Amino acid sequence: MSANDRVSVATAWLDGCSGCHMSFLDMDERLIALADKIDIVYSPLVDAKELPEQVDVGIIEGSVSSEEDLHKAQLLRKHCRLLISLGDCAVNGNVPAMRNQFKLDAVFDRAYRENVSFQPQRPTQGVPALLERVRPVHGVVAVDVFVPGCPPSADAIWYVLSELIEGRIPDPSQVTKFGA
Amino acid sequence: MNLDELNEMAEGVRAADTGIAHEVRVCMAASCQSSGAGPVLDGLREAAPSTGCRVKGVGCMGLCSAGPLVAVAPMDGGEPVLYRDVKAEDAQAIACSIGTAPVERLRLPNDLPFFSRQQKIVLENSGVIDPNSFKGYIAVGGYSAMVQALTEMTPAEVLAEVTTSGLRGRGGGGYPTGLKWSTVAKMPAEQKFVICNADEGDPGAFMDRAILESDPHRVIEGMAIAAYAVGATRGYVYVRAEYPLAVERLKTAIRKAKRSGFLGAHICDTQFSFEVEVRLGAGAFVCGEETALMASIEGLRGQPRPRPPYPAEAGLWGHPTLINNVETFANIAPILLRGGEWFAGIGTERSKGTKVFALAGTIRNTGLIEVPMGTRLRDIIEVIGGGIPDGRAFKAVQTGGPSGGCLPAAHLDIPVDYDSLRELGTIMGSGGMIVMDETSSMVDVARYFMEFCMTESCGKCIPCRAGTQQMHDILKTIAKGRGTRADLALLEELCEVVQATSLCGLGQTAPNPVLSTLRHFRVEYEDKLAATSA
Amino acid sequence: MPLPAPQPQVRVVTLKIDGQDVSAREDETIIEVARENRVPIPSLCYLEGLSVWGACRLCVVEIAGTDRLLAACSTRVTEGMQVITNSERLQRYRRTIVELLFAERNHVCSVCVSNGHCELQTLAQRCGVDHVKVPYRHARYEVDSSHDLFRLDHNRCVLCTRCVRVCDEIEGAHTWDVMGRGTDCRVITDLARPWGDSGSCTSCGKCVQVCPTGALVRHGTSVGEMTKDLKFLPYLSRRRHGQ
Amino acid sequence: MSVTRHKPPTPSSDKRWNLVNAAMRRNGYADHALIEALHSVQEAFGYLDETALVYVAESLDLPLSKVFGVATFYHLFMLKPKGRHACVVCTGTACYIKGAGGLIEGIEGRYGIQPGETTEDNALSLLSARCVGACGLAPAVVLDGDMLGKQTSEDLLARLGGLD
Repeated sequence: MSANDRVSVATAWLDGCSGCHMSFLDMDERLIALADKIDIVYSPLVDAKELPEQVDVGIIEGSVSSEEDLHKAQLLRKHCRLLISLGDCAVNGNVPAMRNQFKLDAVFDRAYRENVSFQPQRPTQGVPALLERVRPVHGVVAVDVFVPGCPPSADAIWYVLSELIEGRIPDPSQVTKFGA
Repeated sequence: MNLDELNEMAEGVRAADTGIAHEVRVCMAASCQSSGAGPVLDGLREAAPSTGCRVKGVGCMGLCSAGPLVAVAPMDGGEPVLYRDVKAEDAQAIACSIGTAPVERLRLPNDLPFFSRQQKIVLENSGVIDPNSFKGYIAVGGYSAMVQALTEMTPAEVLAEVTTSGLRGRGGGGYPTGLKWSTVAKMPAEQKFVICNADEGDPGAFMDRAILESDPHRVIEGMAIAAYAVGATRGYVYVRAEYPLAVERLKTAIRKAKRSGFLGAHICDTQFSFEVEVRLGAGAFVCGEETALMASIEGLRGQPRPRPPYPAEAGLWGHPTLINNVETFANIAPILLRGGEWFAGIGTERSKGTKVFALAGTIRNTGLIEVPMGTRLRDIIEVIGGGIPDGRAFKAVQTGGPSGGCLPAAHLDIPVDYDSLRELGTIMGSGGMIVMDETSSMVDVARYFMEFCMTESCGKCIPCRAGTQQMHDILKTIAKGRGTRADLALLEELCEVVQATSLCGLGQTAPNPVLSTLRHFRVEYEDKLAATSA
Repeated sequence: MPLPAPQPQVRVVTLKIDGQDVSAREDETIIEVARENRVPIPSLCYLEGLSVWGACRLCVVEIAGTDRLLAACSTRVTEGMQVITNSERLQRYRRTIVELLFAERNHVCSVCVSNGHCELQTLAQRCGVDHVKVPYRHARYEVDSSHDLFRLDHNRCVLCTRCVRVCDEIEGAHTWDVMGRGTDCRVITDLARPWGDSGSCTSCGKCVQVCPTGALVRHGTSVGEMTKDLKFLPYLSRRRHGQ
Repeated sequence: MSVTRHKPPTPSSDKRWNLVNAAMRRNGYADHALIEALHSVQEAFGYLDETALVYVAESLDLPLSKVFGVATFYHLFMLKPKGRHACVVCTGTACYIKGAGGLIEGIEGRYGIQPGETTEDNALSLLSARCVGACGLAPAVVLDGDMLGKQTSEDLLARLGGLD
């Protein structure tokens, strides 16, 4: 792949702890090498806030828990040729999905009333509405590559990106697993 | 006791009946009982002439939808007069008609195709003899096959006769009975068991129940002959607890047979001993699977275990065990009496004899029928069953219960035998036949059976336990019109995995209702999907 | 001339596993022979030293001459048998079975004390399960912390019944069993009362050691800290069965 | 070495235990007679409570968990007492095709109970059965032991409403 033919990458952070993005940063000096090969065109890690019309690779961290998550997942799917679920929240719902065992109302009550001593109230304004059930990304849009792990190690992410840069579809099951 | 002595005994029973010109038979099987046959029997007993006539309760006459059924039969062998929908207040009229003109308003024509198109072997005594009467069974030649086997045949000769008959297991699998018997016979073991599988669980099937309620000695006789042939000394009948009447009649029959020396130690003064016990199920469909059934007799959770080893090799408590179903055992006595060749002359090349079916659903005549193997499906449904009521159109017939499938009108002309049904994606099963008209949704039928399998899954193996639940969820979603193409694809994939990897027959066949409706009625699934995307 | 040695009771047979010629005693099962010959066959309920259960269906293999798939744990080898352990079809089926397990209960690996030491987790990775296609059910299951030493988390139970078998066959207590049917199945102690109240439990901890997941664990362990040791099992099994 | 096995004392002077004891004795207190023993308890008492399960387990020398596992595997065994009236709706195929689902929904709607549940006032238990074998009378209901054929939701609810 030539230098002027760099891979454009968009990343999004849905319902997750941002640990997967941190793990991305944990690639340390390899980030420098990577910077020669990819352009991050949209991400919580960079300033650009507009998703370009056509992106090569979309990477999603986090599960789909709110209307906004759903919108972002659909947006990335629409504009990215290849979509990656990065980390357990995106791949299997992980900790955010543990609330699915309860009714949404009960979850709200627990978080905003029962455990709150000062002005207990449910937030309604300025925050995206929660979905009744948390779903993994592939529960709402088609996903091409799954990178499980909580978080996937920097090595695993490096492997996945390196393979993509080389034009190959990676098989991350050799380098990461659920919970890893 | 030898055959001559038994014949003498039967002759004696019949001789006691001289002077009785007519017999009034009231069906006292479960279905007629629930439509009020009990008071009818009482009424007739009261109203009937005190001489020359006998009123008795009998087993299933077949046409359940017209019950309570009553037959007035001349004892000289003439045609009986059949009455339908009899009420207690009709007793007087029927009683007065005996020997004179029949009561036309209640009469069922004798040439009704429902009756004339049947051929009865298994059910030949059904609706004729009093199931609670040991003598009644003896009078129609009962136990002569057993006595003949014990006194005049070697076990090998019995096996040969059963093998020649070409009889295949009537419980659903269609495994050759002779082969099964000889496998058990060949096992070198001190202790062997014979089990009668009467855990009839297919929803919509009641053949075994009717046989046990109508002619229980016939089943016991078949078991005893089997025990003699394979070298077993103990037997169990595993019956559903949901069939209290069948259990009661079976227990009565066992007690009476034992008291008369036809069961127990040294049967009919021969070296052969055979004890039979009844064991009750407790509401678990999976116990129809033979290894689960054995676990249940052993007092365990009815969970199947991997086969091999097959029960013939290591069955009940590890001993070689022969398991056959009620109808299979009920075929044995006639095979021995009339010969394997005779039996093999009935039916088709690979499916011999007759088959009992329970006709139900949206069909005019519901009830129990027995037809030769190879009878056209159309004849069963349109001629014997009388077609669909209320001017609606036939849509499908479901055979084989939760392990079977649905056939559309296009296949009504197939002969009903093991192989033809299998080729079309369904199975003979134990004999339940549910007819559906145009108002039935095939997706919903598939969902119904999947729900059945899900609740009846024993939970031991993962594909069946979790797979049936997932498939049921998907079917529910599709039935509600919320399914996607991806859901349908996942459903088909799960069908394949559950079918291929499940531990026992329940799981392996659980996808069949889905697969067969997908095969013959795919458009109904597609339509449901289309509704969502629109 | 010495007399020929008496014919041994058990014969030796030869067979092919994935094209490899192997020999075996005829009373061995396919999975035993495969593992002796370093052919890995995935399994979950099978555990050397316990009776065969045959329920997880992960060890199903193809055998030439039969359409049916057979469980390697419960099928004895025969002369000339040709076994395929890892066809594309088998791999696909195994992935689906593992997915069904993950979807059935709440196996949240990231917050499990057995993370990194879990057979289900490893199995998912080996079978190439990088995500679960079937919808997660997210049903609620109890956690029983009533025992002084151990904890039972039904969320992570795969119903392999290793605990039931080790307790019955090795410890001899039969504290554990399975209640209910189908998806309602649940491992129980005694009359399904809290484990800590059990009158039959000897607190030996064998159930915890054989549990393949984080369903049975020691108290006081944090994420990833629970390791299990199965070394005792073959030894005790031989003692128990007088070998 | 042998450890003596003691037969446990009968839980109470209730005569119904005689039936249970008889069932177990008939089978020589063999462990494989567990299901027979549980049937006898249910027949005598209507359901299986903890006392009965423990008594049967001790009498047959079986582990408690095994007895509980068997009692909960088979759907006919009830671990809770039934209501004063029991309405069993047949959900066999023939009954299903002819509207058994509607009968259940009707009862659910009126009484707020699902199959397997009993109303809070203990008046009515709703049960479902897999084919009671009265396919000719579909949809069929067994109310307090009496078979009712060709039911409609209205008929059934009216009849249930008339119960005490």
